[in-house]
Amino acid sequence: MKDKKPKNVFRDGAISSDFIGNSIYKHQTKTSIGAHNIFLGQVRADDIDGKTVAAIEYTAYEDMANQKFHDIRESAFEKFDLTCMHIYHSLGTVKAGEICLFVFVSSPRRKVVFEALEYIVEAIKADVPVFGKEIFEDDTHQWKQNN
Amino acid sequence: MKDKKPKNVFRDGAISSDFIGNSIYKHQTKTSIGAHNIFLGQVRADDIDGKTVAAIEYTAYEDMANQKFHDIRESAFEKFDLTCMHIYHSLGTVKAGEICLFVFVSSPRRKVVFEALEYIVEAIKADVPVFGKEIFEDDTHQWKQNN
Amino acid sequence: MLLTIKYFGQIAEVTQKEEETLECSAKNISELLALLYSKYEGLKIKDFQVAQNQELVSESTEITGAEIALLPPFAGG
Amino acid sequence: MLLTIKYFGQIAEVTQKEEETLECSAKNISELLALLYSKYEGLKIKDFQVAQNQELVSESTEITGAEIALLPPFAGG
Repeated sequence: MKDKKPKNVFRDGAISSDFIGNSIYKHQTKTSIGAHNIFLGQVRADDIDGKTVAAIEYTAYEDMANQKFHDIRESAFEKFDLTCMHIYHSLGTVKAGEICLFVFVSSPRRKVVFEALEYIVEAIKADVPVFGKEIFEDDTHQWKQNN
Repeated sequence: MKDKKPKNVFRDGAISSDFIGNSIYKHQTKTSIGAHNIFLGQVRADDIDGKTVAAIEYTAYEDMANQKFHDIRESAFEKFDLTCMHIYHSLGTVKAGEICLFVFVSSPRRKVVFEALEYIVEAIKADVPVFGKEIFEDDTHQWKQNN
Repeated sequence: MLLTIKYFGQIAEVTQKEEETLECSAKNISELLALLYSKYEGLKIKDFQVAQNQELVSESTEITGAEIALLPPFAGG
Repeated sequence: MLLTIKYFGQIAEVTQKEEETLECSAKNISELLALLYSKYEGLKIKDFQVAQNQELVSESTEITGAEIALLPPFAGG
């Protein structure tokens, strides 16, 4: 058992560019940071068999997902010399062009943030029980699957 | 000779979080994008022999630097399947905690953005004639040098 | 044992519910799945993992917990 | 040949100027540097690269261009 309770990583709907800008702004008081690296997942308007994805509707096994996000966080802090780390993921409907995942890492030095960010994003894709229903413009759907 | 004229990458003073947020916002109409990766360089308040860095004053051999940024850009588009790429670098005074470098790459797929961003940032550090005077709180200075 | 079973995504489309409580005598996950397959024919062709008390488990894992979840392929990010 | 010489960062601190025009007969970069070392003693202990018409060149490169720059270590980003 971990002693720290997992935070809630989920946000209702898309993650706005204002929220991201504001999150960057808040780090300007942390003057030991030399490098930030940010990953943003954006919903693609994929064409599949002649139909276009209009949105993804995200659901999750929320308690387990937040625990997994927490584990990824702890393991990233153990592996890499990070000053800060933030993860936000959407639940509910996110339209094509909108942002559904925001991962933000900061460190005194740049080499660290590149390695850490890729590690975290790959772990999220592989280990966190989040499900995505790709909704086409004609209201039919299919289920998204990470590769 | 390249046929396209290099753009001016330089911005006067720090790069604001609003500018970055707005740049993210503008990409939400590009619905073929699935992944963004952003690098931000922030000025560290390093302690050096008991003195603290208060700001960095950036100068550059501007024409050559813009040409180098342009070459890096062309070479990144050749190597990686990128949808968009933006680079901004500060000139003049940037205080500790403020952002001096903003590199933004976007692609349909995530693997590409990780590789591309690191390639671009390392090339900027190694190849672009930008010079940084680290100004201490007591108004003395030393010259910054990339490793 | 009284078990809460949770269904997600395309699995919940098959079961037509997101959660149910079952009183069952299954000793391990494999036995529980046999029971669920007989109840929901469509599950057999679906790809999913099983979690017990929020940890992924294998078919041979003994049932010890109160919460079992059927998780279709992950699609986060 | 009439050359414009540009100085940057800590190099400009030594030369006390950012740019100057020189009429000189130096055939290659090495000969030009000898001239500049005699003019600015402090340059000898400085670490720098030389660009001719915005391309980095070596000491043996022939002088062909109108613009030479002395570039101290880069510090971008």
